[in-house]
Amino acid sequence: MGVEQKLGNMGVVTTTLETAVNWARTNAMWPMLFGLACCAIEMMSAQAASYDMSRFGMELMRPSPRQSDLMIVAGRVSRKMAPVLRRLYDQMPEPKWVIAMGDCASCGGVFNNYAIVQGVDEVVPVDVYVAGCPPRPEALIHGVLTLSEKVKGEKFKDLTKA
Amino acid sequence: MDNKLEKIVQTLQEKFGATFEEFRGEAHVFVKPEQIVEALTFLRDQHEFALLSAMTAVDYWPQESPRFHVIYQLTSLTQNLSVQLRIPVNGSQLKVPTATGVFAVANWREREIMDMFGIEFEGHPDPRRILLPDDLDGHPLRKDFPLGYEEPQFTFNFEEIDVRKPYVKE
Amino acid sequence: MSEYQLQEIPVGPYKHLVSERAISGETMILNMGPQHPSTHGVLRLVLELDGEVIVNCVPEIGYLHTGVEKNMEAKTYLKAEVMTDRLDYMNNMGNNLAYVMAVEKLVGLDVPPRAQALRVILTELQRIASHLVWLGTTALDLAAMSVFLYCFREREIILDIFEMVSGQRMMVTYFRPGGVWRDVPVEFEAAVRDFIKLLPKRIDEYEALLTKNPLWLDRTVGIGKLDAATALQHGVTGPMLRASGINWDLRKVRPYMGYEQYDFNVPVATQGDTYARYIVRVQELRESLKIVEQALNKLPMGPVRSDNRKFVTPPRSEIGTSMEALIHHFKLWTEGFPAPKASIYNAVESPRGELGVYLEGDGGPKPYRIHWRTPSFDNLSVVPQIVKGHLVADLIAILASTDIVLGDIDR
Amino acid sequence: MVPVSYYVALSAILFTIGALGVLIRRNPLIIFMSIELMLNAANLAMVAFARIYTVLEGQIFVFFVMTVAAAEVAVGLALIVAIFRTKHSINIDEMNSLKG
Amino acid sequence: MTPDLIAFFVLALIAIAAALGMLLSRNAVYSALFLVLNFGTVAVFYILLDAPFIALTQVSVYAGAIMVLFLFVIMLLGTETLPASKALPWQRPLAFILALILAGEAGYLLFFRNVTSGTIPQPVQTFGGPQALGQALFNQYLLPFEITSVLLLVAMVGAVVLTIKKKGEQ
Amino acid sequence: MLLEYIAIGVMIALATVIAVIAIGLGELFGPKKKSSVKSEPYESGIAPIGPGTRRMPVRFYLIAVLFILFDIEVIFFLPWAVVFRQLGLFGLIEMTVFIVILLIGYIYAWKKGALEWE
Amino acid sequence: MDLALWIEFIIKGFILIFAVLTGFAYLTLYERRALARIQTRIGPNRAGPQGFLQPIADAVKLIFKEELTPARADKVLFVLAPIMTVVPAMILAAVIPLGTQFTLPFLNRPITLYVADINVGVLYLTAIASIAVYGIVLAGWSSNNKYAMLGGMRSSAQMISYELSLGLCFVIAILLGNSMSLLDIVEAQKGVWFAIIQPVGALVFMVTTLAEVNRAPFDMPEAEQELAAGYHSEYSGMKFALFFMAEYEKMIVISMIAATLYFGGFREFWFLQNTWFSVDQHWWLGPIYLLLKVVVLLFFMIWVRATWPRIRYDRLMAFGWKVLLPLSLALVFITALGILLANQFGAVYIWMIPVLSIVAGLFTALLVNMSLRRKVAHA
Amino acid sequence: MLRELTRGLGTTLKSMFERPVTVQYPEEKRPVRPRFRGRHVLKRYDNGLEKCIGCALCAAACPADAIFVEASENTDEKRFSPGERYASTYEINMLRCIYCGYCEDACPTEAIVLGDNYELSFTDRRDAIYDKNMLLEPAPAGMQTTPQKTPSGVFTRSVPDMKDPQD
Ligand code: SF4
Ligand code: SF4
Ligand code: SF4
Repeated sequence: MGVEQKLGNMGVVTTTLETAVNWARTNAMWPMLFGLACCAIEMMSAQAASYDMSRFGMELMRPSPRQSDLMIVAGRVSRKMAPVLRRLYDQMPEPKWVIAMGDCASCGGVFNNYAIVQGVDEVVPVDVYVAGCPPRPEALIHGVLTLSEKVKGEKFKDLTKA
Repeated sequence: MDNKLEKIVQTLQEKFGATFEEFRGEAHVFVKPEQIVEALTFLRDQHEFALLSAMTAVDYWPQESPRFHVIYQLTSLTQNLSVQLRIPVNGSQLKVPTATGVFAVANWREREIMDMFGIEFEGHPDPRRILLPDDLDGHPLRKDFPLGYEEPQFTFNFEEIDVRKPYVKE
Repeated sequence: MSEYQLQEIPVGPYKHLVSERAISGETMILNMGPQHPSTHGVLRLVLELDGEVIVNCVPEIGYLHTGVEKNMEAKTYLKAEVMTDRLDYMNNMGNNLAYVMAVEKLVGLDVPPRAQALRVILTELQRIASHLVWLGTTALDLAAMSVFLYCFREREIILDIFEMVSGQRMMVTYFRPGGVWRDVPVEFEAAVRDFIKLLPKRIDEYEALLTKNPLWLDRTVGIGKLDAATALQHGVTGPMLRASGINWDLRKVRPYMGYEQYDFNVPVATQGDTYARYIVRVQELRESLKIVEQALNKLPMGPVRSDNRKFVTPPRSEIGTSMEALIHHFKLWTEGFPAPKASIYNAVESPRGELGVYLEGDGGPKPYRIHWRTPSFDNLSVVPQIVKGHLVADLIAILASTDIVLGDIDR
Repeated sequence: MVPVSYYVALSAILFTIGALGVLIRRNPLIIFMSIELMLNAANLAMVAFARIYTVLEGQIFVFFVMTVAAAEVAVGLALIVAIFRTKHSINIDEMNSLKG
Repeated sequence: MTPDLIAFFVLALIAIAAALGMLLSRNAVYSALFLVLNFGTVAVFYILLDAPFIALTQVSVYAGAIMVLFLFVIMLLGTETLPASKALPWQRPLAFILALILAGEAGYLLFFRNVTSGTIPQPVQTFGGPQALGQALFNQYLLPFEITSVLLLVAMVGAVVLTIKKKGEQ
Repeated sequence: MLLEYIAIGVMIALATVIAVIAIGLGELFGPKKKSSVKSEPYESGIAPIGPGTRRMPVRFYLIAVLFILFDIEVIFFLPWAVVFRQLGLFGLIEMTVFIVILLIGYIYAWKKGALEWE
Repeated sequence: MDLALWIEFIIKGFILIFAVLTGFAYLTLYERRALARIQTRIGPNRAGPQGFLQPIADAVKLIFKEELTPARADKVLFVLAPIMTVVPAMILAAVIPLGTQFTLPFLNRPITLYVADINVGVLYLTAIASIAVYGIVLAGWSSNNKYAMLGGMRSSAQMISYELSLGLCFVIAILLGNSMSLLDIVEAQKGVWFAIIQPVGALVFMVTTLAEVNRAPFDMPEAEQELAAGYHSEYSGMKFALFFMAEYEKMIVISMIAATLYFGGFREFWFLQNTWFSVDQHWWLGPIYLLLKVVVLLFFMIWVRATWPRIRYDRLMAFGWKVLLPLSLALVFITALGILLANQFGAVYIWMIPVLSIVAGLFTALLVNMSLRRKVAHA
Repeated sequence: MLRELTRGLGTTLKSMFERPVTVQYPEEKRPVRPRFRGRHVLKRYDNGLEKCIGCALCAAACPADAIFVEASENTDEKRFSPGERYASTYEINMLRCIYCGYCEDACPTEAIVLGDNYELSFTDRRDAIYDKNMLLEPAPAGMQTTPQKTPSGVFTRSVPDMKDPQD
């Protein structure tokens, strides 16, 4: 059961609340500490001083999926890793988002072979794809901003993505 | 080729009846699979080849005998020499004695070869798959294993591929 | 009232790897990884713990298995090179180097001296970058978080240099068989010189934060001792081997790319513990700087690519004018060049140890078999040996000190 | 001011419960807890009496009782732990074998 | 009913309920927590009885230390739940009788010996405070105090002896 | 005196109420979506293996025991510190004796390795 | 007991809790920004001007996050644990004097700037501090997760171990202030801060504090490199926020305690005595002074976190038991001795305390250093 | 020991007074290096004709198979590029492309160039397929876009003269 049932149909209130909540969500999106391959290194660079993702309130990388909102699939997902990825995703509480960072995560990239999942959207639903191999830290931040835009348009009833 | 290396190769030839090839200064010595442990021990103990640098295999499919070569790249730190031992393995007889007793590093390397080529190492202490998921069928580095290439998507085939692909939708 | 039942989950495939006490439930089996902050990627360790003491440690790898070797066999020599960047993603230049050297050796191709010197400069910068990441993450693992950010700050400069020369920060693909992609731009030299002026000060800073810090000493000294014999048995190479007292550096003992021209030391420590590995790597940072500086001073002028048209694409200026060049260009980009039916093994010293490439050609334009002998793989295989009896916290330190890169292990 | 007898009554009730715990529960840990409860009940009575007679002795006594309780718990639980580690069970019925 | 009395009854009820909870909980962790609650309410009683120092000591020692130890032991042994075992045949009746006797006593105290509150003098301000207690403790009760230390020493040694295994065992 | 404690009591009540409200807010407004995997324990993305055990090393027990005993010591220290100026030298001696006796146990425990972790 | 009094209590309690809560919210921001500055970064600056709304964003987000209870967890305790952690942290501040008192205009009612001044104030602190362990133990236990269990046990053991030295540091302050009431202790520091009389005591107190609130380099439960997220591995949403809150609130409160016991509390700096800046002249300066001191002390904590590596768990325990405990015991005795001498032979002898304790402190450092040396040499 | 500990504290304190190195993307953007390999651009000649001649060499060279080219015949009526053929379909899957620059190297006419744009994030995979319109740079000012009507016999040479690239 989501918020909307509890709040009932209150029109303006819901909309304002939605805006506020979405604002909060975009500004306090805690990513899960989850790196897979080369892209993870660029993800770390994005955390580091020169790009400083903390400006977006994102430096609280949570090691436990229970406390994270955002899963950045940074790198290639092998067939062996896919169930783990899924499990971690499942263990994240709602609402949750996924960024597929880099080509490998998005569609397998240059590793078009038996070992790599050709796109993590075969495993988890992806909200934003970031192209690049690896995407520059700026590109990742751009991806995060794209996601922010997307989140800002979310409605409460979408939150419990059915 | 280095003089010292040449001597070592000669002793190997004498002792194990090994054949020998050279390419750009590298010595490739062929020994029989049954003798490999002995040869490795001999090289390690008599000639200070203390480091098993690399160990791998090659598949010569569709050729059947030998279908595989298992390769041991040995390095001697004290003499600064390298020698490569190769053993042919027949497609019908995929068994090689394990070298874990001689070099501990062979443990994981052999597991990798087992995993990738399906060559069995007899007497291996922990014969599990190492890199690939347990439920995978086949051995990817064999030449008859398909690469698993998927067509990249473009506008003309986007839908077509999308339909085939197992997406999760939430 | 909560009903609590003991979870009886079978020990499964680890039965022969853990002690009997684990099966009876006396010791605890704990999963660390694949998603764990300190396993540096997707390594999974199955730990058997007696309290906090590690009884057994079973590494599970392959969560990043990429099928690089197989995939490279399906590409021409040139196109396969992009994969090498992505193997050990901390050592892209080094991987390029190992690969192009193997190809050059297989087909018998010479490299002009300027390209050689550039390769040395860039691989050494890469080594510095790799060690910086190592230092940063290790410090972070032991919770000295500022060092991590400082190291990444400095690494950023190197990445900028890489971007300057190759157009990419990480996946450079800059070395090509027969030379390098293009000559370095004019601002390259100044940038590198600035960097080698800056870094020693920064290293001093890191050392001020760590080297003699009692907390750091306490976490590293005497932890994870590895003696030389065990190290060799397990095929350990690189700084880890040198920290155990064996002076073995391929740059010194089998110089390639003109390393013999440069004057540098190979830092060696004898204790073989985590601290020794730290010291060795920090000193290597300084040695690498020395090499970069010398190579930069000696940097010869001249072409950066071999002009063997059979293997190296012609320069752009020729394509428009010479039909022959255009044909070569077409042929090289579509078919690639053939390599003889033979095999070679070529090893270089990567920041982690001996990075070997076993390359076999079959007369065609694609590698018949390529095998990467990656140092992390063997360096990791010794970890279960040395963590036994240590605490979980030490495992973190030990694992960090081995400087493994999962892309390097799983390939 | 609440009549002191109320406190005494409460103390008695708590004491009873503690005693019951010792008698009917088989888990030695619970038995220990019950003992603590009994001590506590006694303490309550003592403090109450100290209050009506406005003498400090009662409180001082409680102080010492707590100390003794702490010591007792320390040793008692140590015993349980020791037994558990040798016998892998702490069922009080099985502890008889300790006698032998 | 004065506010005091209401407070008393409420707290008393909580205390008794907590005690019963401890007694009846199947899970030892819950028992321990109920006991903590009981100790907490008793501490409140102490405050009502002008013994703040004792009250906070109670919280600190009983709730903060002893019960933590209990919890640790429960977790140490992993015996949150023990199978309910049969009581010895004589125990139940005995317990019942005991309960009756004590309940009777309590009733007697409550209803027949109702001491009026008027007789109780208001103590001095510092009564039950650390000053007063300290004075008494370190003058009149010096000997018990020192003996306490011996007791603690014995307990410490006992605990160490009982739990530390000699090296080489296991 | 009692008044002050009532104030503290009020504070405790307030704090509890706020904490409960906080959790309540979360429960109320948080979306809910249960799944079986979600409610499994988190262990780095892998299903836990081996017999689940909640047993803890005996060290923790020893630490707790020593803590109790020393806690009592600290508790004894407090009134002593308050009246120390009245007690004077006598007080110091008293406490010294007390502590020395305790220290014997402490040293014993130390020597026995009760304070060691490995 | 009149109604006004109740109202006063409630309002004061509210204000205090509110202050601590806001303090918590902005402490997180303060820490993130300060850490960022130390690491030559910027830190959160996009939610509101200069990131000022960041804590609010975090809070709102957490409220609207799913609350998850693992299936195998003990449901009741799982919910109870965060409450049991956060409540002690919040009420700890009740006995800390924030200032003297002022008279409410119109009502002519004196309002004290503290919730309660009890004559056992210090004992109250120890008692509440020891209660705080439960939340963590239970969180670890009830989650039914191996990481959480290990983390919970670790941090609770750590907390109780360091409580001892903490208690002894309290004793030092009591000795010097000759009272267990925190107000008296503050008043006793009108002239000289206890941190000057007993600098080592203050230092030990600070170190202990770090361990007690699980801050780096003693941040075992946060030792994410080892145990993922430690005892709160399984917590999400607001329940997790409460743990977070407890940790930061404890940081604030314990800095307040440190300021009160050793750094003159709400009192002005000694050189401002009898000036316009004195608290006696303007009551409202009290909280400001205290805030100032707390901010500085908090910066110290953040700074340490940014700098030092984490200590290993067994070392941490050994440090608490083998170094801090004897040292603080020695300090207690040195203090007592100094007071005794000062009483007997004149006030100058009070300065024996800092001298002797610095000697003791250095001696301890030397011993630690030696044992470390030995270890290094051994290796 | 104490000295070492304080030395560390001093180091961090010193850094605190250094200027932050952060570049506040997206407000400020650090300029990329000239060689940076970002999103591709299909170039034109100064006269507005496309450089790409549809030879598909880039597609052949691409290690990730991210390029799809279909060529058609140019006529003088509808001329897209010099020479006989032009790319009637040109698509790059940005999510496949690994930005290795091989296509740029392989292209015999310098038609495809890796540009500076790295802001490539998509909420749908489909958006990541850039077709020719998106890749092609606009015609230079005052010039016609393609197809152009051109005099016959002028634009016969498909591979132009080029200089070696400097960066
Ligand atoms: S997209 Fe590129 S950088 Fe990222 S993981 Fe894949 S290969 Fe590595
Ligand atoms: S940059 Fe590389 S991967 Fe991308 S389209 Fe060009 S050749 Fe293909
Ligand atoms: S872009 Fe260049 S290589 Fe590709 S089809 Fe066009 S002309 Fe040929």
